Amino acid sequence: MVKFLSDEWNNISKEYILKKLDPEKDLRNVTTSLLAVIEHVPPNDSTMNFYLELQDGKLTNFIVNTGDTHVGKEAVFTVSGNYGTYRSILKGEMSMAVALLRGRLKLKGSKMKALQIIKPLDGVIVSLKEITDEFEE
Amino acid sequence: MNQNNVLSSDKISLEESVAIAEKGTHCGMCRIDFLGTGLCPSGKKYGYLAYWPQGRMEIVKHLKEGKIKPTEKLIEIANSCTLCGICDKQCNFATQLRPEKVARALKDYVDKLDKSQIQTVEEDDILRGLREIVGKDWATNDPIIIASYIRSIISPNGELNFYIVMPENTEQVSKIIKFANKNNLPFLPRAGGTALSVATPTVLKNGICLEHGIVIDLLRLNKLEIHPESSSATVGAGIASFELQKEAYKHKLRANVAEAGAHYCANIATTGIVTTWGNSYGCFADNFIDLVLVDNEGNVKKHSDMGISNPYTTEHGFTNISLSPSYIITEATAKLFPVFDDEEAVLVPFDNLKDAMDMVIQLGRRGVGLSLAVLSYKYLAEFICPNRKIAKDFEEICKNYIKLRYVVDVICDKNDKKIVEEMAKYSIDQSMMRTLILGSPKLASLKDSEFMKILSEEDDPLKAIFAGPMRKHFEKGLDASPEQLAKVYDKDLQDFFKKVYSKPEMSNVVWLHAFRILPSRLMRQMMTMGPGGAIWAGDKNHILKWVDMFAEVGNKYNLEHALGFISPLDNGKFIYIEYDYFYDHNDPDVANRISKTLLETTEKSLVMGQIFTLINYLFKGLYRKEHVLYPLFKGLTKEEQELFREVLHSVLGEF
Amino acid sequence: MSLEKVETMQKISLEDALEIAKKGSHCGMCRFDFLGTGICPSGKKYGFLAYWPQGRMQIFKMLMSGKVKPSEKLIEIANSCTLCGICDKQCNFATQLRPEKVAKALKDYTNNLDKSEYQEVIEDDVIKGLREIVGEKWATNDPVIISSYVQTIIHPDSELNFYVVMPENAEEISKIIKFANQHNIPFMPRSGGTLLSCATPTVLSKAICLDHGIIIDLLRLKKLEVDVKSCTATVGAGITAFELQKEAHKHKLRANLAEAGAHVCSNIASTGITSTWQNRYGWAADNYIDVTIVDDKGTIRNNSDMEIKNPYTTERGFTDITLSPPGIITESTVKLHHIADDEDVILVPFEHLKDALSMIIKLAQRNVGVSLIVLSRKYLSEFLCPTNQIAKDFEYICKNYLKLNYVVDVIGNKDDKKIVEEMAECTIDKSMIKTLILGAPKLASLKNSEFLKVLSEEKNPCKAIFAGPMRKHLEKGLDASPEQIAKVFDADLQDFFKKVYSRPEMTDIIWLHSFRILPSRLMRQRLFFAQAGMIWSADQDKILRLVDMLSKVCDKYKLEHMLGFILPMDDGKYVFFEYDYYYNHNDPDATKRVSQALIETTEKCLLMGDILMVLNYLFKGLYRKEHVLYPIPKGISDEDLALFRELIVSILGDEFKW
Amino acid sequence: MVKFLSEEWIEYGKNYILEKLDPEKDMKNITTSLLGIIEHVPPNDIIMSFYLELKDGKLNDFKVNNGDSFQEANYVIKGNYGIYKDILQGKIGTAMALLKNRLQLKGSKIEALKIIKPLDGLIESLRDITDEFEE
Repeated sequence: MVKFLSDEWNNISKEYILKKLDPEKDLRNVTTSLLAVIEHVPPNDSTMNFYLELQDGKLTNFIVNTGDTHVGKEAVFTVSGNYGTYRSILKGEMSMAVALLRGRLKLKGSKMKALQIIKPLDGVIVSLKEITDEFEE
Repeated sequence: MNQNNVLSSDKISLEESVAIAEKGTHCGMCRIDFLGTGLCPSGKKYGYLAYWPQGRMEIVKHLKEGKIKPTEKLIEIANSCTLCGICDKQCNFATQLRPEKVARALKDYVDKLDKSQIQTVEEDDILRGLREIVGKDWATNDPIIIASYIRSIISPNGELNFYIVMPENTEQVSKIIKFANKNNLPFLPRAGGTALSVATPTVLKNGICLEHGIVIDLLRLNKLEIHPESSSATVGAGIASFELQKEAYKHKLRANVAEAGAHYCANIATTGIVTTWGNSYGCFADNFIDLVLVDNEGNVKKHSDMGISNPYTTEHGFTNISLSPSYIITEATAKLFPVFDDEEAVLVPFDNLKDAMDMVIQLGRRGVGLSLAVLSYKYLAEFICPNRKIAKDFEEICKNYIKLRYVVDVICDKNDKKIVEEMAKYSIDQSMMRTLILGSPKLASLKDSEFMKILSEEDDPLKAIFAGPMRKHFEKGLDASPEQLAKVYDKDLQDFFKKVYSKPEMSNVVWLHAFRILPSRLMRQMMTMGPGGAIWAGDKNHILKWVDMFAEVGNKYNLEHALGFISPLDNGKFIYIEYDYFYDHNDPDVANRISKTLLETTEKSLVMGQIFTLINYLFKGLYRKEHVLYPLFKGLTKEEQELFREVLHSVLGEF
Repeated sequence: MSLEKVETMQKISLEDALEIAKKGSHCGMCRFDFLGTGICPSGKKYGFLAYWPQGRMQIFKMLMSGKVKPSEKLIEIANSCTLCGICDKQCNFATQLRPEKVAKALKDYTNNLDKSEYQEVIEDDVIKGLREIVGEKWATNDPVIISSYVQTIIHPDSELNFYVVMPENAEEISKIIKFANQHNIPFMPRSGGTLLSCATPTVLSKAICLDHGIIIDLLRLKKLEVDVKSCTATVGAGITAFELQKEAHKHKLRANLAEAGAHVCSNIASTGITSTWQNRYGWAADNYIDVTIVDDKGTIRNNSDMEIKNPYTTERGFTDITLSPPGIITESTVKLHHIADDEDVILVPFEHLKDALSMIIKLAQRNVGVSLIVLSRKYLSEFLCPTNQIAKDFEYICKNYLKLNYVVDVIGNKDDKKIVEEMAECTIDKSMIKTLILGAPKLASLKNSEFLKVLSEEKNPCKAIFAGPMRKHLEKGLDASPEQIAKVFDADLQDFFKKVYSRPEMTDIIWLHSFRILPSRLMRQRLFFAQAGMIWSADQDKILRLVDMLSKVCDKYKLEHMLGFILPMDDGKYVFFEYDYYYNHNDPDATKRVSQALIETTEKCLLMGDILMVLNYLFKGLYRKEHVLYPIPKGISDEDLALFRELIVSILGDEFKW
Repeated sequence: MVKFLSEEWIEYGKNYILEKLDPEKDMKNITTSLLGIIEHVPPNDIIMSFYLELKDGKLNDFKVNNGDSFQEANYVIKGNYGIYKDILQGKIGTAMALLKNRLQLKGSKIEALKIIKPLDGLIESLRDITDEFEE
C-alpha cells in the first residue's frame, strides 16, 4: 500500500492494472488516453497530473508528472479537479461519473465520449483504490 | 412580346444610358425573382455583380467618366445579356427604370470597340492565392468587374485596387480571411449591399466602404433548408429575405425578415432585423437558434459552442460604435413562426401621431397582433402607388383632403382584429386596401376634384369614405382593377403588369408585409437615409420630442423628410423609429447636407437620452437584446458629448 | 389570544412532538412572511436554519434518533423561540402542522438535560479561516446547527462533518470558495432547500446532497431593488419568490417566479423558472437581463462580461446530466412585466385531457393570455382546499360527480377572456372560484349528497353547476364565507384564519397565481416527487401517450400518482409537464419504488424522443432556451440506453440494478 | 527617414515627441500607457509590439519588442502589419481602424477614445519620419 502519486504508487498501479484487469472483459478493448490534473496538492499547494493510455484495453502508458500538462502527449480527454476530489474518488466515497456530473471534475473533450469509457475507467480506478491508502492531509 | 423587342432594340447612346444608370439605387431587386419572371440569366450564371442589371448600370457610368478602361471581361459582360427583358419588368415595379436599355447601350459600345482599346489584366500572387481557394472562376481582379461594386462596398472616389472573391462555403471564407491576414490585406463581406449603398453618398462612406483589399461576395452561399418540426430554417449568407420567406411559406411558416432584397444573415449582423413583426417575433438574438460565423482571424465559430468567449454580449455605451462587422455570418439557423389561417390586416387612420403611437404601444404591451406599426402617410403613399407622381398626389390627398397623417397598421388573427376594431372608431380593412392599391392612379387623378373638396368639408372625412356613406361611391369611383393600374406603365409592359396585379398576393397586405417587396419603392430614382433607433416607450412626450427634432433638423438643412414608421419592440417596452430623409444621391451638395443631418440628429438623440441610435445599432444584431438595450441609455453629459464629437470627427473628418 | 396561549402552554410529550416533526416537509414557508404575521423572530435574528421552525423540527428528529448530541448552541436554539405562534399559523395554512409544539418540546427537553450531556465543540483551523471571512457569528461547525440542514442538503445517513457559513456578499463567497479549494474541501450553496428536500429521500439523494464539507447558506444576500423604468429588479440570492413579487407588485409590475418559498437566483440556475406565465414571459435566459456568478474557482463574473467563456450554451444529448449549478448566482437582474389594468381569470373545465391540451396549445401559439396551464383535478383540489381530507373529498366530487378532470386555467386581459369564452362551452369565473375556495369545506361535505347525485345525472354537470340553472343553488348552498372556512382550523387559530380569508388576495386567483403560496399544500405532511420534462407539442397524441405511460409505470410500482399540470412554453412549440408521485418519505420501501419509477419513466421518455427530461435540463436555467431545447431530442438507440443505464448505475451506485 | 519599428525609428520617434509635441497642448497632460501588438510582420510573419508610456503628457517610455511576450499596459491594440502601415501612411485614422475592427482593442473603449486625439498627434509625428516598410 502506497501514497497517492508517489513513484511506488505509479509503478505498482501499472503492474496491478496489467495483472488484474482483463483487456477485453474489464477494459473492453478501449483505446483512449486520459490526462488527470490534480490541483492544490498538499502540502505546497502544487499541481500534478497523471497520464494514462490504453490501447485495445492494454495499459500502454501511465506516468505521473508535475504541472498541468503532460509533455509530448495529447490526451483524448482531460479531467481536472482538486486533490480532495481525487482523494474521495480513490477512497471510493464518490464515483468518477458523479464527480463529473457535479462539476467536481472538469472535463475537456466530449462528455459523451468520456461517459462511454466511464465503466472501463471505473475498473482502473478500482484497482488504484486497492493499492492507495495514504494521502497528503 | 415583339413590341417589347422593338422598344428595347431602339438604339440609345451611352450618354442616354448613363442618365438612366445614375438613377439606379442599388436596391438589388434585380437579383431576386419577386414577380415570377425568373432571374437575369447572365447574373445567375456568372455571379459577380457586374453580370447583373444593377452592375451593368454601375459600369457604364464609370466607362463614361473614363474611370475604367475596357477589358475582355467587359465584352463577356455585355454579351452575356440576352435582352430577355426581365430586368425592365422588375425594375419598373420598384423604380420605373429600364435597365435593359443600358445593357443594350453597353452592347453597342462594346461592338464599336477595336481590340487595341482593350487592356489585359495580369494575374498577381494574391489573385493566384485566392483562386487556389475558390477556383479560377470565382476570384478576379478585373477592373470592370471591380467597378460594378462601386457605391455598394467601394467608394466612388479612389483607385480600384481590389480583388473580388466569391466563396462557396464557410471553409473557403475562413481560408480567404487567413490568407488576407497573412498578406496584410483588409477585407469586407458583401451581401445585398443596400446598407452600403445607402451610406455611400454620405460622410459614412469612408467609415463603411472597403478602402482597398478583398471584397468577399457571399452570393454563392445559398444553402436553404426548412425544418418544419422545429419551425426553423438553415439559411446561407447568399439567401435574400424574399427567398427565405418564399420557402418558409410553402410550409405555412413565416420568417422575421427585412426588405425583400436584404440578405438574411447580413441583416442579422447589421441591425438584428428591424421589422414590424419584431414585437411578437423578437429582435437581435431572438431571431436565431444558432449562427455559424467566421471571425477576423478566420476561425469558424458557432454561437452554440461552449469553448468560445461570450458571443452574446457587447460593450455598453454610446462609444460602442462599429462600422464593420468583426465576423462574417455564413449560416444562420433562423426561427420561423406559424402562419394562421385567419390572418388579416386592419389599418386605423389617425390625423395625429400621439394617438396613433398610444394605440400601437398599447397593442404592443398587450401582445395584440403579429405585425404592429405606425406608418406615415408618406410611407403609405410610396408603398401603395405604382410611381412617384401618383404617390405624390396620393400624399397630397391624404394631407389636404382626408386628413390621413398616420395609420396604425396591424396584421393579426381574427380575434385580435376584433380587439383593434373595438379600440378604433373605424378602420380600413383588407378589401379597402386592395381597392386603394389598384385604384391609386384614379384616386390620384381626383386630386383637385369636386368629390375631394366635398369630402374635405366633412368633419371626419376618413370616417366618411372608409366607414361612412361615401364608401360605396368611393369604391365605385376608383374602379380598382389590374387593367386600370396597368395603364400607368410603359406600353410594352402593360400586359405584363395586368397579369402581375391580377395575382392575389400583389394586393394582399398581409403577403406584402411578409415579403416586403414594396420598401424598394422608397428609393425609386432617389436615395433614402433613415436614421432613428430604439427609444424607451415609457415617456411618450419624449418620443414626440424626438420625432420633432428630426423634423427640425430636416428643415434646417432643407431636405425632403418624413417619419417613416414606428414599431414596438420587447413587449412594447421600446419602440423603433425610422425617420427618413430623401435626396438625389448624384448631387454632392445635398449629400453633404444629409451627412450633417445624420451627425446632428445622432448627437441630439444621444443627448436626449433613453435612445439607442442607429449608429449604435450597427453590427450588434447577433447579441442578446438584453445586453444591447439594457441598462437604458442615459443622456450624454457635456463631457461625453465633446468626446462623441471628437470620435466622429476623427472618424469622419471635420464637420 | 388567551385561548391560543393556553393551548401552546400545555405540555406535549416528546413522542407527540416527534410525530409532528416527522411530517415536516421542509417547504420553507416559515422563513418568509406570506400571511402578514411577521416572521419567526429567532430565525430572523440568528439566520442559520436551526433557528427557524423548520430547523427545530429537523433537530428534534435528529436528537430523538440519537444522530446528534446536544451542544451549547442547542440551548440558544431552544430558548431563542419566543412561542409567538407565528409558525403555527403559517404552517397550518400550508401543511396543518403545529411546529410550536415541537419548539415547546425542545425547550422542555433541553431544560431537563444535565450539563454533562452536552458535547463540546472545538474551533478547528477551517472554521477559524471561515470566520475570518464572514465574521465570528456567521460560520459554525456546531453539530446541532449542522443537523438542522439534514434532508435539505445533507443526506440523512452521512456523518455530520460539515461547516455552515452564511456570507453576506459575492466577495465573501469568492473568498470562501478559494479557501475551500485551497484546503481541498467540497462545498455547496443552499437557498430555499425545497428541491433538495424533494430529492433527498429518493435514489438521487447521494448524488445531489453534499457528502461533506462547507454548506454555503445564502440567506443573508438580501439585496432587492426594483427599477420601474427599465422594468427590472436586482435580486440577491437570499430573496424568495414571494419577497420579489411583493416588491414588484408595489409598482404594478410582475416577476416570473417559482413557488413562494423558492429563492429566485437559485431557481434560475436549477430549472430556469417553471411557471404558468412562461409561455408569455419566457424560460431560462429569457428571465434575466444579467446575472452575477461566482464560479467554482471563486472568480466573480457577470454574463454581460465579454472575456468569459460562452455562458449561454450547454452540451446537448441524454448524457448531458448536471447535478450541480455552473456556479453560485449571487445576484440577478430579472425582467419584470406590466400588469394590465383589466386582468381577469377564467377556468375551462374538461373531462378529457385531449381536449384541454388542444385548447391550451392553440391559446399559446396565438399568444392569448398571460398565464396558461392545464391543471389536473388533483392540483385544483390541493390548491383550493384548506386540509388534506377536504382536498380528497373535493377531488372525489370532481371525478365522480362533475366529470371535472382537468381545467384550462387562463389569466389574461378582458380581450383574452372574450376569446377563451368564445372557444369554451362552459367556464368558471373569478367569483365562482372565490366561492369554491371559501366553500370548499361545505362542498366536500356534500360528497354523498342527493344534490350531487342529481347533478351527476346532468348531461354536462359542470355546465349546469357553473354556468347553468344550478349555479345559484350551489352558491347559496355552499354559503362561502371566511367564517365557514375558518372552522376547519384548530379552535385557537380560527379567529386568525377568519381574518386571513377575509383578505381579498387570499381568494383572488390572480394574486394566488402570482405569489404561488398554494403549491406548498401539495407537500402537506408527506412528500411527492415530480417526474417532469418538456415535450415537443406538435404531436398531441404523443403527449397523451406519454401521460399514459407515466401512469402505467406508477401503477406497476403501486404509487399514488396523478398528472400535476401541463403548461405551454416557447410560443406553444413545447409543453412542460409535471407528473407527481405521492408517498410517505419516512417509508424506505415506498421511496425505493419511487426511485424505480423515476428511472423507468426517464428511460421510456428517452426512448420516445421529442422529450427533454428533468434529468437533462436540471441546472441549465442560465442558458438560452434555444441552446437547451434545440435541436429537438431524438429517441435514443438501444446502445445509448445501455450507456444511459451504466451512467445511472455509476451515479446511483450498484444497489440500483435492473 | 527610417524603417518602421527599427531602432532609429524609436529614437526619431522619441526625439520628435519630446521636441515637437507640447505635453499640455498636444498631449493634454494625460498619463497612460499603450501596447501595440503587430501581427504578421513580413517577411517571416512574426509578431512584434511597441510599448508607449505617457506621464502628464510627457513621453516616459517608448520601445519595441519581438515575439509574443507583452508588457502590461492601460490598453492594448492589436492588428496586422498592414493596418499599422495604413495608419502610418495616413490612409486610415486610428479611431477609424478601431471602429472598423481593423485594430482590436483590449480595455475600455471610452478610455481609448479619450486619448485618440493626442494619439493622432503622435501618429502624425511618426508618419513624418517613417517611409520604409517590409513588403
